[in-house]
Amino acid sequence: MNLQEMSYREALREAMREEMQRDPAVWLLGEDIGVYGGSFKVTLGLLDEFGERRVRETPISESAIIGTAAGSAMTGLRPVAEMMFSDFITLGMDALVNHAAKFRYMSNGQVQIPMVVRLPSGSGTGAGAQHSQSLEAWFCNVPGLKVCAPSTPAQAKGLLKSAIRDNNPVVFIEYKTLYDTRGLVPQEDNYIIPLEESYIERRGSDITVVSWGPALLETIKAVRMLAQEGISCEIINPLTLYPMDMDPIFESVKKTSRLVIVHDSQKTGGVGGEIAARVAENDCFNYLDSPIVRIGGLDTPVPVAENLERQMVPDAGVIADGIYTALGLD
Amino acid sequence: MNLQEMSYREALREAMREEMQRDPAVWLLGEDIGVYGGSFKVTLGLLDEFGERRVRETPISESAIIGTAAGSAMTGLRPVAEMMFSDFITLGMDALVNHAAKFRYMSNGQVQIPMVVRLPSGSGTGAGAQHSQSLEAWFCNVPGLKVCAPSTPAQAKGLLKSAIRDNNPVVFIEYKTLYDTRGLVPQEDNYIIPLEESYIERRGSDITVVSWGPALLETIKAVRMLAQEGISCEIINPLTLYPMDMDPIFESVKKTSRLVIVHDSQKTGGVGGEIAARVAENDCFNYLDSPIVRIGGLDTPVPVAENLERQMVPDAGVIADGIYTALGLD
Amino acid sequence: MNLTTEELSQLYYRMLQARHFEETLEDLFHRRVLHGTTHLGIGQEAAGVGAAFAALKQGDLTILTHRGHNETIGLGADLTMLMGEMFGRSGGCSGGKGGSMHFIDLEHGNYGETGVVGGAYPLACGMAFTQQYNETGKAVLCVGGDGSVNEGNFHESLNLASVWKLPVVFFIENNLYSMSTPLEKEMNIINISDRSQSYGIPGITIDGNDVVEVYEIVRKALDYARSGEGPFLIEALTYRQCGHSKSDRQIYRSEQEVENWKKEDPIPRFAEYLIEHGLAEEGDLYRLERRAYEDVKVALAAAKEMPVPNDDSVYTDVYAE
Amino acid sequence: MNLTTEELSQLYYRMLQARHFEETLEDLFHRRVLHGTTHLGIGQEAAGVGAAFAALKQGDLTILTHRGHNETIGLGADLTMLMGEMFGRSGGCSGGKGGSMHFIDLEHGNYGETGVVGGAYPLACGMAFTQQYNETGKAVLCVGGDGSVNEGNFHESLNLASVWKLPVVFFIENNLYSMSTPLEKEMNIINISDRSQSYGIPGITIDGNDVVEVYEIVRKALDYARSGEGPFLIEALTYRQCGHSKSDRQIYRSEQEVENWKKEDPIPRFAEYLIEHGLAEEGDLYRLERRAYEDVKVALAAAKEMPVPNDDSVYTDVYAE
Ligand SMILES: Cc1ncc(C[n+]2csc(CCOP(=O)(O)OP(=O)(O)O)c2C)c(N)n1
Ligand SMILES: Cc1ncc(C[n+]2csc(CCOP(=O)(O)OP(=O)(O)O)c2C)c(N)n1
Ligand SMILES: [Mg+2]
Ligand SMILES: [Mg+2]
Repeated sequence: MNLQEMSYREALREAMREEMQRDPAVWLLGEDIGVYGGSFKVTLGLLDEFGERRVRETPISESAIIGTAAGSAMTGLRPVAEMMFSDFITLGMDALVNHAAKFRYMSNGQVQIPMVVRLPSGSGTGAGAQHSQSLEAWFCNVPGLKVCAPSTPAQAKGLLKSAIRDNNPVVFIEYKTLYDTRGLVPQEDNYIIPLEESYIERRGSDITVVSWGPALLETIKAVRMLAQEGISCEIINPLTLYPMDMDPIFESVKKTSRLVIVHDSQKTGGVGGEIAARVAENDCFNYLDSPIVRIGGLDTPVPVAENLERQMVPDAGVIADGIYTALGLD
Repeated sequence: MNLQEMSYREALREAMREEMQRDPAVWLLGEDIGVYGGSFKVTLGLLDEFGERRVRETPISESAIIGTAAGSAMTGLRPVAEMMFSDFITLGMDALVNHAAKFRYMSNGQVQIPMVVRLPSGSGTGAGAQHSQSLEAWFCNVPGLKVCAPSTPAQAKGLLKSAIRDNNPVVFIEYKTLYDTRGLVPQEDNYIIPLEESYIERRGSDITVVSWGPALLETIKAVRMLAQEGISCEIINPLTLYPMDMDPIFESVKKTSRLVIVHDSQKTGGVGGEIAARVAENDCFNYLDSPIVRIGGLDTPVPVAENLERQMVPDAGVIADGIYTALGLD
Repeated sequence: MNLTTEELSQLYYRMLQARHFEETLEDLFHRRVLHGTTHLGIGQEAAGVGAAFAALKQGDLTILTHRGHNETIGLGADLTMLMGEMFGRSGGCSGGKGGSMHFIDLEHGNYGETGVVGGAYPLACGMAFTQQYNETGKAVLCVGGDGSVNEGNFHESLNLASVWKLPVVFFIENNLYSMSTPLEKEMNIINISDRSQSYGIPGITIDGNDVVEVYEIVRKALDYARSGEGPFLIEALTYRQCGHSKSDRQIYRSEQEVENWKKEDPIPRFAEYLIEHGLAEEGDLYRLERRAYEDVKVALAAAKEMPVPNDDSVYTDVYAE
Repeated sequence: MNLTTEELSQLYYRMLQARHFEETLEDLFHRRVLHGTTHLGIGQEAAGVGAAFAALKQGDLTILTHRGHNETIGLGADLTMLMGEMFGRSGGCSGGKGGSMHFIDLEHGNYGETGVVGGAYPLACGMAFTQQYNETGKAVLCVGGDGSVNEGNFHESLNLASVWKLPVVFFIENNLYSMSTPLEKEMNIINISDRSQSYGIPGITIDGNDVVEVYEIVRKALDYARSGEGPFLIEALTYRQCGHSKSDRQIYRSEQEVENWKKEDPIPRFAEYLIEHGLAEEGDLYRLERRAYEDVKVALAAAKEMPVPNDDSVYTDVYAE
């Protein structure tokens, strides 16, 4: 396999570039995505490469961005819309939820809405309560939407390419603190990661840990530490948060009998709860040896002060503690 | 106790009337809430009684409605805003989530936002995918908000009065199919139902059933049927969905060892998942004798055709089946 | 005038189809034969049918609001399919899933209604963007009501359409009310078309009860938009003679006001015009009226015979493959 | 003119405080001493300070946007508290939770910033509603940028304020850019103040680099609003001499353009004006500048000494009791 090292940011850009080259129906829209390259520089250079016809800067009008994307998708194009920060999708929820997610169903399948909404998410940048949310749980409660959340550059590329090719509206959660992280990314033309397939990041036998986003990187750290102590953790990354491929999780829990779920977004009402519920209502409940341990972000808005913000999301230490708890080792 | 029979709609109106009489800072805003009385006639007559100063009709501008409510709350008033249908809060999510829910925290407690947003929710009226949602799960993922969901006229009155007196933004879920249901409602001036206290609707010993909204009425039907067969169900209604008072649920599960959760809104990503997760991560997990059974609305948009729409939400039969399953009787 | 005698007859015929269709619906909802709700445009047929007819002629695309029967019929929809949808039947144009507020009829370029006020504006921008992007030479007709122009979506969409020079005509049917709210409580200006100035685009207020005027202006506006000049805002003054939706007792306006507007009913007005200008004879018009009436009767009978959707279809088409 | 010599000095002094405060921030962020981000209004001091000063004089309320230091300082905020907030310290005006984008300073009627573009507009309506409801005789100053006027919130709020005749002045600092986007890509009109016509309210475009003009017009507009006439829209033309936020390399505009605008720098312009009109002497101005400079130095030193917030304070004030 032809691999190249690059950042998560570059991998996303490469996915868009390749899909734009492949399919003339793909176009980009968003605020300052041209010369400026977007607030996080993800689209940098794409205006030069593809021109103003396909890389469209918009006024600050989030509802119009999402609705315009949906209308163009309904008529045959494949828009990729960027919200400058995920928090601003609050301004586009009607277009996304009442229109993009529902037009296919309401029309009995006569239209489809192949579009992607990219959402730079998460805390950790000192940007405060209105620029740091991860709202994925909302979208995982909206039938008609799909939700992706890549954690590595390779996943970012492979999932974004699939999302662009998918014939449904896909909410694509990107993590601001991952943009600079680097990794090897396949260069094959046909490299994609299919949606709705969970991925086993690491095999193990003592306990199942489900995680994604920046929390996954901390989980991996924690699991490496624990490996030194002879604890063997299986890590599953759902990749697509909705609809979620639960089978690998069920199988793993049946094998390990213990489950820890870790994510950065607020714990209460978060996607972790849904996973815990799915396990607790499944027959793999009968295999569980101890309560499920769910670790999430604090149930507070995100503060600016560094020492406060740092507490928002779980780190490797907290995760290791959670794993000990699930193993009955605390 | 002085009780009077009235509808859920009338009970809500009575709550607003009493609080407006009690506190001159309370005012109402929304579309067509005056002469027309709102789409569901909940505010009918209040314009006559309190005049245009306190009952304010707005243009069709949901974001402005929520934001104006928040701004007035920040400066000392107690607005009660109506969304004509819950689905339109999608247009006010920025004002609600990024502003109303966060200004207190961001200001380190220097301002408070005592406001209520009333959301006529749910399917069952043939109004289609864009007028039938129950979006409560979203708000239960937003620290800073509280979420109420009354199921009877007495609850509607008692909770709405508390919500209006509360010093936080409260999302008040009303159910369209409950507006015409009737029940006895206390007439005492000081009658309120405190927020964040779950209520045991019925005592029982064999199984715990958590439910709210129209689903609760179906749950009660199912439980009555099962009582004839000697099955004793304990029914708990959280009343406040966020932050939720879990202790009565934990205690009940420890007693019955079995848990069923029932709600009308979409199952996946719904509030039921959070409850299941809270139980599965609590030490009452160790008391559970069988997998948790979670029953929710279908994971689809709401269709118009009657035979399709009817399937959206669980009825007593489905609920009874779920209870049998949890009891290992299926 | 750009309309042939044949086309004028068509217009008249479709206005009558729309009128009979809606009067039939009104009765069905009144008698609770039908589930759900509906928004009728009785009295607004000149605006709805006239505008739709203009879009249809060049194969343009249309997107509608909650009160979309007139336009849908103006575009030439099959009444049986429409009526089937009202009954929530499998043979309805949305398979029974959409109902009165979510018609769709792609065959006639009709991308359907949205039940969310203002929700169509950004969709229309996107639809128009596709035309521009693919250089199809087509334009988009986006219909809205007077109440919808106070939604943020109106503002964002007209601004975006102007900056991007999108081929879209925003056609506002000003029926003086947003549900129970009279215009002066919705906004502090007289002419909605004046809002075009905020976007640097042309705007015009026209007599929305004059179907020929509506047709002519919408056609010109669509051509303007298609030519690359960008969006156009039209305000058509009209009146809803019926209630807002099935449960409206109309206590917010006087009977006198309604009666006065009935004198401006666009259908007799058009009939008079046709006869006065020697474009039709009374007999012709009578025959068209009978035909329209029959069409609705046939549609109604057919709809009633349609099976309800398969129960399992509740699960289909949530997602595309 | 409505300003005493003493007040003119105050204005000049606060503009300099703002300038030094922001230049200090720019340096701190550059050197990565500070966490998070900031939006500086260097070059926009006449607009921000002038408008705020007008609101302050009558005890009016203010609500701000992400670029809110100038106004906050114009209202007379304590620089130490502000600087503390920039450092995310417990003694900051929001206890370290708000940062540069979420200042608040209730003592001076300053309800703070929102980091969401356009988010302040409906809040301002609500704040103004309270004044109307309680007949306080106060008005609200709501600050926005040129980019924000394309948000749906701008439209809905100005319309609502007009229909309800709310005492609020919408003050738009048009600095010709929305981040990297030049005005002509944001909208297809020249004067933002023309949008007032959509709401039937007065609108005016003024020289936003002339602090006396800003002050005078804002004062009059607030009085107009307070008198019961309803909202007023002001567009103040100005220029952001610095980058949009800490990471902006400003490749979207020419250095020449920036240099040209620096010649319009409102601070030297005001100094010249004061001297020419015999309202101050060079020595006075120099002393004010030194004082402002010292203030910031003192604030910086004090902020650095402040303890970070108690770790547990992350949990407090999510809810009121
Ligand atoms: C976003 C939104 N808010 C409120 C409603 C409820 N509603 C349906 S129609 C209507 C009035 C619309 O008025 P107008 O735009 O003038 O259209 P008309 O009904 O007069 O045709 C309202 C408030 C809605 N469907 N969507
Ligand atoms: C709703 C929303 N969209 C986008 C942003 C990101 N953003 C922050 S400032 C800004 C530009 C604002 O331009 P303008 O209103 O002219 O104010 P200026 O920055 O020039 O002071 C943008 C796009 C935001 N904060 N909020
Ligand atoms: Mg109307
Ligand atoms: Mg600007």
